[in-house]
Order: sequence, then C-alpha cells, then structure tokens
Amino acid sequence: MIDLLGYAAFFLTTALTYAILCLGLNLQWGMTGLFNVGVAGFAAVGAYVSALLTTPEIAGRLGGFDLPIALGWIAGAAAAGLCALLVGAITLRLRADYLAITTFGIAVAIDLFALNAQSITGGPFGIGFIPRPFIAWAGRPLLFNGAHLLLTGGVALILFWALERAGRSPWGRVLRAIREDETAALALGKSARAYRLQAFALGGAVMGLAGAIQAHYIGFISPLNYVSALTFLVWTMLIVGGSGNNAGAVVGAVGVWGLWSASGYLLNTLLASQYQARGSSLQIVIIGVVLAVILVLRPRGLLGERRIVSRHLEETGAP
Amino acid sequence: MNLQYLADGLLLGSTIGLGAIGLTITYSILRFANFTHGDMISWGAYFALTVAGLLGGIVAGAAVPLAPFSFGWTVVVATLIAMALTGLLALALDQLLFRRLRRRGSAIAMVIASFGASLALRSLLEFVFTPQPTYFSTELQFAVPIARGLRLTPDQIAVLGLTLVLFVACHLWLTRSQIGRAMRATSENPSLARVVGIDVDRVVRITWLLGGSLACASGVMTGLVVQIRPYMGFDLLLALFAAAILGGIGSVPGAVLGGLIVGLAESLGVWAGAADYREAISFLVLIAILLVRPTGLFGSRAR
Amino acid sequence: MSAFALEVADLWAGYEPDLPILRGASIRAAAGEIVVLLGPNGAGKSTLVKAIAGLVAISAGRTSLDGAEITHLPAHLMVRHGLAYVPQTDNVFVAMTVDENLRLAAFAGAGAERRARTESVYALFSELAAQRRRPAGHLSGGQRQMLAIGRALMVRPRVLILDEPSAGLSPRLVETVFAKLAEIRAGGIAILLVEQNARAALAIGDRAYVLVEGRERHEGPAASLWHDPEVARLYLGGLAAGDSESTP
Amino acid sequence: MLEAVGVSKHFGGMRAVDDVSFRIERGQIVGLIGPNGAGKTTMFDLLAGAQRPSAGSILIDGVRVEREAAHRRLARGLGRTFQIPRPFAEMTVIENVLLAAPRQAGERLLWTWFRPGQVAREERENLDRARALLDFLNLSALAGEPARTLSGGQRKLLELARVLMAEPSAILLDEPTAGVNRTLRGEILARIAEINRRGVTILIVEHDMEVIARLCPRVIVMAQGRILREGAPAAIAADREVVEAYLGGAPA
Repeated sequence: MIDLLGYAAFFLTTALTYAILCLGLNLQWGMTGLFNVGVAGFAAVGAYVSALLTTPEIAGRLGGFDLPIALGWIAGAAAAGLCALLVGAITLRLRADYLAITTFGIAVAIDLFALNAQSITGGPFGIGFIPRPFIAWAGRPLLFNGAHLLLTGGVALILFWALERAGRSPWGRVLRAIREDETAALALGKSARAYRLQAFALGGAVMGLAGAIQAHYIGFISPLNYVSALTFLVWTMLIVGGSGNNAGAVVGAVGVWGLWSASGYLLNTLLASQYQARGSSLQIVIIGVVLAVILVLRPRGLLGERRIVSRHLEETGAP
Repeated sequence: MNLQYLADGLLLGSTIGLGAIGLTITYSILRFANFTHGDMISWGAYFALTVAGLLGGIVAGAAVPLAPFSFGWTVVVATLIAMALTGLLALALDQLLFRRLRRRGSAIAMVIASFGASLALRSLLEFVFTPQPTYFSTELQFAVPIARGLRLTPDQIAVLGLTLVLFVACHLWLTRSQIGRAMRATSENPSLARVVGIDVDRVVRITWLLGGSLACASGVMTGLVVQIRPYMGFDLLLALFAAAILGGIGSVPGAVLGGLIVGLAESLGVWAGAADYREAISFLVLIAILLVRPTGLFGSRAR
Repeated sequence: MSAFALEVADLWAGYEPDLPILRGASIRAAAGEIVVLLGPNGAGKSTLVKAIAGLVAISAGRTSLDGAEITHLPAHLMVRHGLAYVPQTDNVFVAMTVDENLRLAAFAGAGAERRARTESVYALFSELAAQRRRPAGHLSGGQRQMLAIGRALMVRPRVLILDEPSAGLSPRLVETVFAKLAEIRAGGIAILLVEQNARAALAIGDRAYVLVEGRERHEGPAASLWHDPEVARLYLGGLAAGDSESTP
Repeated sequence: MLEAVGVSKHFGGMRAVDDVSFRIERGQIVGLIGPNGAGKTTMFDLLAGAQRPSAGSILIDGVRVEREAAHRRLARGLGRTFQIPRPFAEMTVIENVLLAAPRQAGERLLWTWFRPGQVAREERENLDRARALLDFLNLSALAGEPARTLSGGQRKLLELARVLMAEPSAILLDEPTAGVNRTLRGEILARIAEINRRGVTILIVEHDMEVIARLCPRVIVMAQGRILREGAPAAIAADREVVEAYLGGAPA
C-alpha cells in the first residue's frame, strides 16, 4: 500500500513536469498558433543551465557554482526564455512550416551542443549529482515523493493560474485574434509581432522551468533525455488533451503519461525477454498511433478549446 | 582545405542533394513540411537490405560482389523492388492519414501528423531491426586515387554517378513528360491546374509514389557509403530541408545545388575542426538562407 | 435535342450555404455565337461562370453541354466534355514556358495532332509564337490573356468561357483580343464573355444578358442593348428609384 | 472635417486616382460611386491610410494626415469598415467587438497579473459599451455565438459594431450591404442613418444605387481616376455621361 502510494506520488510528479512542458507549448501553439518542434531543446536549456549553476564544483567541467536550487530554476527558465526570444526574433515572421523546421533545427543544435561540449555539459555522460530538494528524506520514499509532488504540484498550480489569468484576459484575446487572422488583428491596431514574441518567449521560459524541475527531481541529466521523442510526447499530450485549453494540457499530460507508463509495463510483461530492450521503441509507435487517431477523429482533443476567452465575460454571467 | 575534404563534401552533398530532390518535389506539390521523408529514406534502405537478403538466399551466387563494387546483383535488383515498396508505403500513409487531414484543409495539422508518423515509423524500424548499424556488404573496399591527394572507393564513385543519373531523370521527367508538367502546374497553381483538366488527386498520388521511391534510392546510396541505421534518414532531415529551401522549394536543380552547398559547408566545418557539430552547420545554412532569401536561390514564388 | 451548346437553367450557387450569390440564373449560348454577360458589380457574373466550370458548388439548377448534363462534374473533367474556361486572373502558369502552358492541355491528343493544334494557336496569336520558349511570367498582360485563351483552344472546346479578358488591358489591346474572339467564333464555338467593358463587348457580341442580384434581368441582341434605356436603369436605376423612398 | 486636396495615386504608369479634391463637412453623409476600375477603392484606401498618395494632401479636421498610418488616423477619429468583413470566426461576437477597444490596459501581459483591478474595471466598462452597441445593432441575441455562425449581413453589422467601438467621429464604409439579403439590408441602412443622425460623418463606397439614393443627399461619381460629377442622386441618375461611364470604355 505504502509502495503503491509512493509510486502514485512519483507518477504524478513526473506527469506534472510534463504538464508544465505542455502548458508552455499550449501558450505557444494552442493560444498563439506558433508551431514549435523544439520543445526538447528548450527543456534542455533550462535543465542544463540550472544544473550548471547548482551542482558542486567538478574538475574538468565549467560551472559547479553550488547555488541554491530555486535560483537554478529561475535561471533555467530565464535562459530558455531568452533562447526562445532570439529564435522568435529571427523566425516568427516566417511561414508556419518554416518555423517548424527552424525550431526542429534549434533542438538538433542544442542536442549536439549537449553531446559535444563536454567541458560544459559533460558530453554524453551528462551531469550527475544535481542537488535534489528534500534530499534529507531520500530514505523514506513516500515522504520524499510526497514532498516532491507537493512542490511540483504547487509550481504547476501557480503556472496554471498565471497562464489562465493572462490567457483569459484582453492579452489572451489578442493572441487568439492573431492566431485566427493576423491581417484583421493588424487592422485593429494590434501589433502581431510583439504579441507573438511575448507568447513564444514566455512559453519557452515555462518549458525551461519544466526542464529544470525534472533535472532536480531525477538528479541526473544527459543528452538522451532531450531527444525528439520528448517533443513528440509533449505534442501528443497537448493534442490529446485539447490544444488551446490549459486544463486540457494538464489532462492530456497525465493521461498520455499514464498510457505511456502502462504500455511500458504491458510490453515488459508481454514481450519475450530477448525483445524487452526494444520495448520502448514499440511504446513510441503506440503513442504515434494515438496521435494520428486523435488528429483524424477528434482534432479538438478531449476537452477542446473554450469558446469564450475573457474570464471577465464569464464572471458577469452570460453575455 | 585539401582535395580530400572537397571530395568528401561533394560526396556528402550528393547524397543530401539526392534526398532533397524527393523532398523538394513533394514539398512543392503536397504543400506541407513532411517530416516523414527522412524515415522513408531509412525504410527504403531497410527494404532494400531485406529484399537483397531474400534474393541472396534464393538465387545462389547472386550476392557475389560485382567487382570493383562491394555489392552484388542482389542489391541492384533489391533497390528497384524497394523503391516500389517505399513508394507504396508513402502512398499508404497518405491514404490512411494525410488524405483525411488534407480534406479538412489544415496544412499545419499535416505537419504535426507527419512529425508523429515520422517518430512512429522510425521506432518501428528500431524495434524490428534494433538500433545497431548494418551494411549491405562487409567487403572491404580500397579507395582508388583519382588525383593527387584525392581518393574515392568505387562505391563512392557509383553514388556520385547515380545521383547524376537520378537528377537528370527527375529533371527530364518534370520538363518533358506530360505528368511531370502536370506536377509542376499543380505545384504552381492547383486551382488553375483543375481548370485546364489536370486531375489533381492523381497528381498527389503520383507525387507520394515518386517521393517514396526517390527517398529509397537516397537511403540505399547513404547505406552504401556510410551505414544503415533506423535514424539514418532522420539525422539527414535537417540537411535535406536546408538544401531544399536553399535551392528554392520545387526546384530540382536547386535541390541538388543546395545539397552540394550544404555538403561542402559541412565538410568545410569538419576541416575547420567542428566535426562534432556537422549537423548544426546545416542549421546555420538554413537560418542564413531564411534571413537573407527565404524563397531560395531558384525560388521565384513567395510561398 | 437542344439547339444550344451551353444551357444553364435556374442555377442557384454560392460560396456559403446560407448565402446564395446566384438566385435562379438561366442563360443559353448557341454554337457560333458570342454571348455577353453584363451587370453591375456584385451581380454574380464571375460566380455564374465559375459555377458552370465546376469551381463553385451548385445547390440547385442544371447546366448542360449540347444537351448532356454537366451540373456536378468535377472541374478537371469539364475540358474533356468540351467546355473550356479562362479565369480572370492568374490564368497562366508563370514558371512554365509558353509552349509548356499550351502542352498542358491534357486532352489535346497526341503527337502530330497536338503539334497541329499548337501551330494553329500560334497562327492565331502570332505574337506568342516568337516567345514560345520563354516563361509565361515574362509575357505582357495582353500576351498572357492570349496564352490563356490559346491554351483553352487546345482542347478544341465547343464552349469557351472568358471571365473579363479585357481587365487591365489598354483599349487598343482589348480591340486586338476581341477581334481574335470573333475569329474563334467563326470556327463554330459558342463563346460566353463576362465583361465590365460593355462598349467593347457589345461591339463584337451577338446577344447579351444583364445579370442583377444573381439572376438575368434583361436579354437582347447585343447591337441594340447599348442604347436600351432598360440597361441604364439596371445599372443606375436605383439612384432614381430609391430617391423617392428616402425622402421623409 | 474630411478633405482631399489634389490627391493622386500612380501605380507605374497608371493613374488610379488623378487629382481628386472634395470636402465633407462634419455630420454629412456622402456616397462615392463609379464603374469598376474608377479608382473608388484606391481613393478609399488613401483616405483610410492603407495606402499613401503620390501627390496631394488629406486633412482630418484641418490637420494633414496623408503621411500617417491607419491606426494613427483611427486615433484622430477616422474609422473604416472592410468590403469583405473579417470577423475572428471562432471568437464570440461580443469578444470580436471587445477586441476593437483601443489601448486596453489588459493587453499588457504584466498588467494582467499585477494590476488585475484596473484590468477588470476597464474590461467591465468595455463590456457595457460592447453590449450597448450589440443592442443598437440588433446582435444581442448572438453575443455569445462564435462569429462564424453569422450570416453575411450579420457580419456587416458586426463590422459596424467593431468600428463604432473605437468611437470614431467619421467612418468610411466600404460597400456596407454587399452580399446582404433585402431584409437585413434595410436594417443596416437604418442603422447607418441613425449613426449619422448621432453626428458621425460618413462616406460610403457602394455599388448598390438604391443604398446610395436612400442614404446620401450628395453623391460623388468617379470615373477613370477623376471626379466625373457631383450632385443629388436623381440628377446623377439622369446624366447620360454617367450612364456611359458605367457601360464601359472611355466616354465618347
């Protein structure tokens, strides 16, 4: 029973870190219509920056500043946000599919950097000994995982609130207008470029924060964590949950993470032992099929988008 | 920079160019960034590998290398069969997935779908064949000197030759055949194409078939001179996009030239000591072209 | 069967289901006849010819060629049935050469037959012959219009529909293009001509319809229409008619 | 209050608008008509600021604005509608109107978090105005529906509501009844007349002569980039030169 609770806390904590990634993507894609295939790259920036700042000093590698974890989180988010701002400044004027290709390229470039800049990132060996919050309770899994769940849940809740507040305000209304018809939004005097850049950078920062949280939860990062499969998983979560809807992003993250874990468990039991090492490939195939089916049959996802943007409108009753 | 780097760059560039031909044709007609093109390259290589293996088992002696090359008749025949198979795979994917999204008129949903399908296809290969690299032949090949400081293996020369042949064939197909002209017309203006009597749905089907078989050819070539891995096509994808955009979407000569430029740039990077960041170089080329001239070298249309 | 090459009966069509632009339009064109379609802006002239060509969904009514129904035929099969349509804008493939534009016509027969047809187009539009290897994007506005018409003729249509071929052309060029239409008519083709430029169109036309609010409101021989007070009323009548209503 | 002085616009060798001058006084409602290609749309774009004139000047309340961008002219009180309305199809009707409120505090990201009170107060005020406008234009029943469900005529009304939300003192209307059925057309005309009665200056480009006749005591006719006639509708309708201009080609 205790084991099960511990696992549940572990499962939910992991799912919530994905939910945060998903919230970032929802701001970019769901609300603003910016196609980002570099989710893994932005998460990696957040994770590595935070890890470099907070780990103890190690010979032969830059960093090791031993700073507090909270500072690492903030720096990780800021670095990823800055990165998104740069990429956005160059590419947001391009057609949607060129943006997709460029963000794809950014993720590849970040991955290469993580893999090869050994003196900074630890190369293929990654960075270990990343300080974990509540490490004193590591011997008591339930307490440790429970505390992490509370922490991650708290951060997710604050982000959810902040993104709902922003997204369901006149600001969010402009984002939605730009997504639907840029020319018409311009005619109303709304500068599409500035709003897009804000949304893209903020979304990147949220992804960076998620990357940092994950890194400090697991205590170890390596380039293997930030392959395109991560981007793909987050996209599937958002599409399944319902893009354009923050609650959908969270529901999708928990649901798809559940499906992912369950399929991993099932494949492990079902596959003959010589194939088990390859099981994770089959997991990806399963998620890919889920994505395709949702796109074809239910493109709005489980929850879909709310029709009314402004929360003030809901507060004052039916319009 | 010595000649050998130049030769390596040309060789790499011609495999990129070969892959980019298929990408640029399909991109211009299907009108979305198709991330599965890279995986069609991998699937094509594995199709060819499997068929060649089967043929070798059936026809005794067919697998004996055709001197001076490292591969035998089986690979040649298998490539032709695999091209057809990959074309059919691409067409099947269209019928199952992309056609339904196209009807809804959402180009960006097609990009998402292709991104997902790409990962699923690649993982399926990984599941069946394991991530371990494999080869058409384990025969050792000795590079022959071509000029001072420049050596190429016969296989590499064959790849250069085949790129040239396929480039000319594609170019002739698009400019001389009726269906090729219909494809160009569709890529330029689909609604006018309908008005002049072109069956656009048929053009789209042929485009998938052609794109798949070209991807397969590119996969076999890459497999011959490098190795066969489930990720081989995906790792090439960024370079392919860079080459196709650099050349101008829809331009076959542009794709080949773009491929050569990207290949040479990567090899220049290797020469300059940035071997580990080779793929990032195609990204830099891509960013540069998007900043300076998003329509590409041969592109005329603002798309 | 019907004596008319093109027959349109009580056609309803539009871009959105709840907003029909055509409201029961009926027109006819006989072989060897130029029929002019006039009307104030927004009357639905372009929509009518697009609906006939299969580019706008038809909700009710019937279109037929020499008596054979073509109402819901997909656009790309229209040329096979003998109907060629020349859109108003973007009507040539600019990245392809003049020759290639002509050869695109998919049902122009093979080999010798197609070469003969190509040469007859070049004979009709001699200006194009000199430019046959150049991309159509390099042509002038008038030459593009000729190329678009030439390409339509490649399929030897029985009905040729032109949507404002005079748009953007100088008066002299309009005259040249319209003179060619008269030549084409001599070959026994029915021509349906949508025009803003009524003066020039009525000069070569045989018969004309005035379309108002999605249906034909007036029909008559082209020669007499120019001075028909009814036509002036259809264009500007509202100004006088509405005036009395508005006075409080 | 709105004045054009010697305004010309050349595209290459073509003179789309050629030395056009007119003056519209505060509170007037004027029709701008002419055959296709007469330069009406270009003139309209020049007034609204979508294009810059090659020569001449445009004045709002005596201030020269021909170099100012469209949204600056809106700030001076000159609004416009589009011939083909572009509502945000998936957004509700009322939010389409709310979006048009200029310079909203809630459009700043940081203020949505740190000045919620101000944002909420402003949004409530805007909501009241938007509801009143929808009432005025008989769209209240549809306020919560996505704009894509509106008919062509209702879209025209929404377009009017959007431009009114910016509280302009003059409005340029581009074919306010094109593609609208007869019943709704009457309603749109009545609303335009009412807007004008409340003191808003209006210039209408329209092909439907009946609309012009019912709304505008004064009509300007353009042909081939120039002003051909100016006067009362009935006199214009009887003018043979105007008729010939409509039937095409150069006046003989």
